[in-house]
Amino acid sequence: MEFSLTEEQEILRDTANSFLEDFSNSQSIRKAMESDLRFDPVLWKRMASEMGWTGILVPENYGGIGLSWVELVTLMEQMGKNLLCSPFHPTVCLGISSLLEAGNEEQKSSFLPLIASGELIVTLACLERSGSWLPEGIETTFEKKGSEYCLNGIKRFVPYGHSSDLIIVAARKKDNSNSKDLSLFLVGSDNPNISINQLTTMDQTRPQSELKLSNLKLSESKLLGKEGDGWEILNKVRSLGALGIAADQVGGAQKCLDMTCKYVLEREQFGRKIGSFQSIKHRLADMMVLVESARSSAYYAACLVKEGNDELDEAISIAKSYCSEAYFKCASDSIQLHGGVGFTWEYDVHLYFKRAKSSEIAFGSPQLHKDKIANFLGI
Amino acid sequence: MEFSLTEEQEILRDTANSFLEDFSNSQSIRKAMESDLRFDPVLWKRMASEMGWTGILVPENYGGIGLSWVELVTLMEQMGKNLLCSPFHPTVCLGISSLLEAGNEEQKSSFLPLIASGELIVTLACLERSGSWLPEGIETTFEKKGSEYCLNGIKRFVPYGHSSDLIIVAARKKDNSNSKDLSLFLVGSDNPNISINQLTTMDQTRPQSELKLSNLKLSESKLLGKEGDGWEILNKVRSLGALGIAADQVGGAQKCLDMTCKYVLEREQFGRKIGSFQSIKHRLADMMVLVESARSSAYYAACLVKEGNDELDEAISIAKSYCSEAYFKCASDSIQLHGGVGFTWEYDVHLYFKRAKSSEIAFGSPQLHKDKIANFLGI
Amino acid sequence: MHLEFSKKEELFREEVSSWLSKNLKGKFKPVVGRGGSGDQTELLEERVEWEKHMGKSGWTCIGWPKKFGGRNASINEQVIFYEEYTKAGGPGRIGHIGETLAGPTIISFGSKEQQKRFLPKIRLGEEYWCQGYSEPSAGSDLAAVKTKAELVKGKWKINGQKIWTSLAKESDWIFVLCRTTKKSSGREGLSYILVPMSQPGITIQPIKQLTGQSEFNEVFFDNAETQEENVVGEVGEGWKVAMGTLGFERGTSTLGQQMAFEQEFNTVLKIAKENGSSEIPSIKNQLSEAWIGLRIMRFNALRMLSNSRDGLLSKEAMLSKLYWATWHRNLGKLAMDVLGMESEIGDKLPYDLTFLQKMFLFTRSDTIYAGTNQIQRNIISERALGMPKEPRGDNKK
Amino acid sequence: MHLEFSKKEELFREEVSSWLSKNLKGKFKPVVGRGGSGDQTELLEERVEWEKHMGKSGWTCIGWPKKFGGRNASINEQVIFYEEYTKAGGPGRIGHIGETLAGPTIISFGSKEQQKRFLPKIRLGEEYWCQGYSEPSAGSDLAAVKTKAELVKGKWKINGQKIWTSLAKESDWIFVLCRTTKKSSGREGLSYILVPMSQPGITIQPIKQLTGQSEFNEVFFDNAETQEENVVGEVGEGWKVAMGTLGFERGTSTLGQQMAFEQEFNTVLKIAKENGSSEIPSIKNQLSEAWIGLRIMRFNALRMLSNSRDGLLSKEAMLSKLYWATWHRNLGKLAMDVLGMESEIGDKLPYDLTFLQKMFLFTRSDTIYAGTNQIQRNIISERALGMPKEPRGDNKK
Repeated sequence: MEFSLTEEQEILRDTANSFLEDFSNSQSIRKAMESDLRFDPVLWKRMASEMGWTGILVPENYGGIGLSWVELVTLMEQMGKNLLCSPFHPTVCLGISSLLEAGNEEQKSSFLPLIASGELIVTLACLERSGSWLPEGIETTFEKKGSEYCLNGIKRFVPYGHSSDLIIVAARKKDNSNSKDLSLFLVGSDNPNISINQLTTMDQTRPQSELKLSNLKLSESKLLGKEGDGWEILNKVRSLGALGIAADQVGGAQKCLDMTCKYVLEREQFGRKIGSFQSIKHRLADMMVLVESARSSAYYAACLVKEGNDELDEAISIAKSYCSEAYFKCASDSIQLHGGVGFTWEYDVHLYFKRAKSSEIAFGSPQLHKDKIANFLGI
Repeated sequence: MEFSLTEEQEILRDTANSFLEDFSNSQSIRKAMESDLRFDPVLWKRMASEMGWTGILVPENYGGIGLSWVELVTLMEQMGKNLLCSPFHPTVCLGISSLLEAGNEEQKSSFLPLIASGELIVTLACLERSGSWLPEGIETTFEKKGSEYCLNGIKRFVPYGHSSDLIIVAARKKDNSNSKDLSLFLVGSDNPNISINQLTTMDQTRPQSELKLSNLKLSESKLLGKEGDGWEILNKVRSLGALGIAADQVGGAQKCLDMTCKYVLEREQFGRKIGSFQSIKHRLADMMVLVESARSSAYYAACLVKEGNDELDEAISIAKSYCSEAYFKCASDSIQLHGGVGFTWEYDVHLYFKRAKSSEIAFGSPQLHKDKIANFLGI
Repeated sequence: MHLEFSKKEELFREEVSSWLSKNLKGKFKPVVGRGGSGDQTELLEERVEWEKHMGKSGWTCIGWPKKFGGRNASINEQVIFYEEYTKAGGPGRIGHIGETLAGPTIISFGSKEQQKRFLPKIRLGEEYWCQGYSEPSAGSDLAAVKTKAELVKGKWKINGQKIWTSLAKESDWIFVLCRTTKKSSGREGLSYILVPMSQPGITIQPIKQLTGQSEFNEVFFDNAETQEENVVGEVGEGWKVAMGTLGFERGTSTLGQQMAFEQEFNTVLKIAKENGSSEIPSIKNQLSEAWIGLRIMRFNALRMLSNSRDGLLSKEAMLSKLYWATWHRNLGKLAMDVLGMESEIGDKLPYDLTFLQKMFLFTRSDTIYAGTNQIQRNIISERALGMPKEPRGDNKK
Repeated sequence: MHLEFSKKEELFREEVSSWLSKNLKGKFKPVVGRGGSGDQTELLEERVEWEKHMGKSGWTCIGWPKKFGGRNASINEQVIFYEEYTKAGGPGRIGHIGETLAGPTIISFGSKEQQKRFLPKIRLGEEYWCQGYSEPSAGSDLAAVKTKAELVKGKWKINGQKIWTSLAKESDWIFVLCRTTKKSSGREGLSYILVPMSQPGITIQPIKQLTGQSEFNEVFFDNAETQEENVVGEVGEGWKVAMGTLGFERGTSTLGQQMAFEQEFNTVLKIAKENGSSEIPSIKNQLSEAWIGLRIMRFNALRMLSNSRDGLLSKEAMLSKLYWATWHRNLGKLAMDVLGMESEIGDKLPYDLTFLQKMFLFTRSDTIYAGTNQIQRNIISERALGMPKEPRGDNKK
């Protein structure tokens, strides 16, 4: 038992942080989030080729560096801290995880190397108009006609849908009453029967799209996993997706604490640094409790992924619910303690606040995860 | 619209407070709560005859002073503030209200004057082993045999059951499947077929008993209201009971704030009065918000009783849920801000804390009342 | 203690509501329900017309004494007016700073000449006002203002910067708290000066907020001028005058604000019923708590108004800002929770947000402007509960 | 970073658990699960026997260096030991103040003679210790202690009063922080002195708590005596020694404490399932949150222990007291909510409360003793986050 970063992991963390401090600073974040793609493709290439980040989970034989979720969490914490705008989460946490979980050899060898090298951006299209994370939420259908699948439906809330190359689409067998009888498909975004409509999101650092699939035809080779296994695969992948968000939340919450500490040590009112006022000090102390606890929960779950432990689902629900609330609270408090400038566009605090909000509901709200925990407790 | 006390009401309040400061001080509270009766019968007589309090709601033609719930709330606030140990709430809020609501002329004229003069202590026995406030919670049965009723069952959580003269008992018709088919009976505590067992209560200022009724026989004249009307009457009476508790809670919460203000202006640490520390000041400010809001809610509901307004049930649920949480929070904070002495037996803070806890669940927990509000909102 | 309004008051209610229903239509239809929080700078021309129409009809400044053109309306009547105004969807008042701050200040502290010069134009909707208090380094600590005014040949020359000024572009006048005694500090040496906005010495810079909109401004004074006589109260007594103004700020309009909150609450409740989220126990409970909180806000306001004597606000009034700001912020969060995944999705690209999103974001400033929650708690604990003041630091700048 | 224990550690776990299961039976059966919070002063004789038995078998003080009779157990081994001890229902340790506070202090700061005199008796369960820090006017502000010690003919004469001392009656020795330099104040002029409890100069007065029980005491010193050599560290350096002791207080035993919390949580959960309250959404949610909180308490502790180097605790360790005290207090409230109306009903008259009622009440002191939540937040913000210290007042007494 050694629940602290190894030296190599510390180096990974520090390297990531200093890279991101340079290339994901306030100015570049704002430029990226207002651009059409919503991320900087040049930076993306550097993250892939120089840093090897897109291949972090990809086994070496597929061109990656084959590290574990512990390293990934360490890295994503820094991305959250520096508010990186990029399709890293959908591509790595969702895309790679899906392929590793359910892809056949042909799929893995054709996609994983491209992802690792930064040439392929992937996303997952599971939610629809109800916004529900339950199987009933998926109304998109597929039908097998000869050796082809034909998909119809509307996907919503698809992260980076408008800038992805490959989209993993969940659909249910047409006219099948079993709500969990779902299957996953690999869909190229260049397919003429898919139309992608970028939505306005309150958090500009996490764009979302709506996708319309109209008689979209796919060959059998585009089925991911077995027919009917879709819900099981989705469950695993979305659970990992939640952990990825949790790591981002830890970093974001930490940065809110850091920014606030810095501000209250500079700002003076009543002839004193406002950081000397107890109401502010105590709130910072509470923030630190939240941040450190959030970090413990995310790291713990990451260790369990690595160790293949049964407790994993529970640990991820703990992490996602706790980190969500911790980030939201820290970001809220950060606005409050920044006073007037805290709600201006110019300061970055609101960007963190909005990311805290969008992260909170991504991959299950705190309430949904608490309900899962209650379920684990047999209540 | 004049939502503030009249001069007469202010006099009532101030007189009550100074009377109670003299006769319900720390020493007399402790003496009363550890005595067999759990209240001071001499003080009770004085409250009745000198102050006229037991007759506050009783119309003048039955020997009372016929004031309204506004005056009663004003008075009970002072009782809560001074932690009065007495069967005032069961006798006045429950007993008198039941008689006024459902008593026939004979019942009113035989009991109300005795209550007003302090000679009769009344209580209400509705809860049973499940502790549920729903009609299903009542398992005690009655059966009509000739001109007599025969009651069987076990009542629990009966306030001041062991020291009451007259007990209003709720029972359901034997073998009747309609869960709301309840009736109320007036039972003398000297009936040989009732056995009363005083329970240990965490809050010693609010004693409770368990009552066993074994083939207890009553003449028809002991039926209160019509047969089958019990649930409706109970609902009204318990709603008023909740308002009485809310008034007590306002006073208790106010006293917690007062005691704490006093203490933090005396206690010094780090060379300063601890009341000069912002973490303490801000918590006191939050307490004051709670106390004043609680007071507004209780007074508002009291006005509606007087004015016979439709909104009454909603207003009482608002008051009871808010006052419960306000008192508990203020009492908790009072312990915390008193530091070490706050959890000693010697200081009175724990007595308020325990009363806050027992009041919180009496006549519906905050959750129960919030559920009622949700119901009013149509959700 | 009674909650019922008197017959006379009920008649007044009918008069207000009937006037509003007869007048808020036709050419004024477009302004109904507009100009609230997050919509403050929209339909300005039409709303100015409405202000003038109200003024002409005697429905502005109803609480002012009759001799200044008001109706000397009682507190209850003012309550009734604001309630009916909100119920009828009366548009956000551009004139409210003049009516509730500048006007009452001039009535209490101004000279007869000032009263004659300024009050009628406020009342008739002919001149609009904004507030010049906060500065970048004088936010919570208002006594730290640095903006200077110097008397040169019968005119005040003003230099400095104010911040968080609402409706600056739309206003004709600004009242400025500034330092008229050189080398003075703290509450000494300040004066309360009225300055015309339309002049080369004044520059307005909107502040973009987290919603993407600009409801506040920075106002820069670079040798801005005003006549010597435009100081309210004695020179050097500005702190006293300004504190008087702060007192006026939390008065009877609070009940109108609460009705606006109720409309917001009803919108959230309606969505929760429609999208089924009201069946999620935690949402159901929060809706219930929000409603309880809103009702109690009303009860508090009624009690506070009944307890206020001679225009002085009661102790309870100090609680009002902390209470409503916190409640409103929670409603913003609840609105998002009710919307679930849809809470992220705005109206249109690049960054047009929905009404509820703007509310969610804007309510984050509710607990900051006009005295942060922290400052409110200081005020309550010191003034209402008698706790010692926090020691000032000595990092003099 | 990995969570699995090594083979060697797993073997150690087996050794501990097998020893406990073989020994916590027969004559020791009555002490199983006893002596916890709210039960601290029960079955003393039997628990002393158990302490001695553990000591003889080498299972006390396992973290101490081998040369002082310990096992030099690694942090992981200590974690394992405390977990297994709690799992097996090992009784509340009467010797814990000696083992975790007095002993380590004497090891770090004591003389060779003191180490020889005191450590073996602690280890073997032959002498028990209590703590003499707080005073009536030195609670949060420990540097305000007034108890005086004066050297008279080779003996310290001690006068003053200590408060909130646990297990005072059961202890043979007390370590006392007292003022040895006349007219000194604050952290200067204090010494850390070991004083035998059994002497006429010492009077113990139990403090009755809100539970009706007495787990804390006042200890009065009226010319109490101890030998000159019983000062630990230099005379006048008591503050440094005492602060060292506070550091030891939050160490590896935290995981054992957490397992005890888990047992309490399980009790509450079981009742909630039995009485159906777990189906009430708000209770269900609170149970879920309590479990999340408990698991994270464990994750934090594991991380804190892994990050602590050379016996120095990491920054995260400062959070532990605030976290667990708050969690435990919430559990107490939740237990009452789960019980509903039954939460008021105790065991028997006149005032015997149930285990859960005592927990509910006692947890109110968790956030107060050993540094209130307020003091913890000061410490965190100042030491871990670098915020300025609160200015001291000058109300010198």
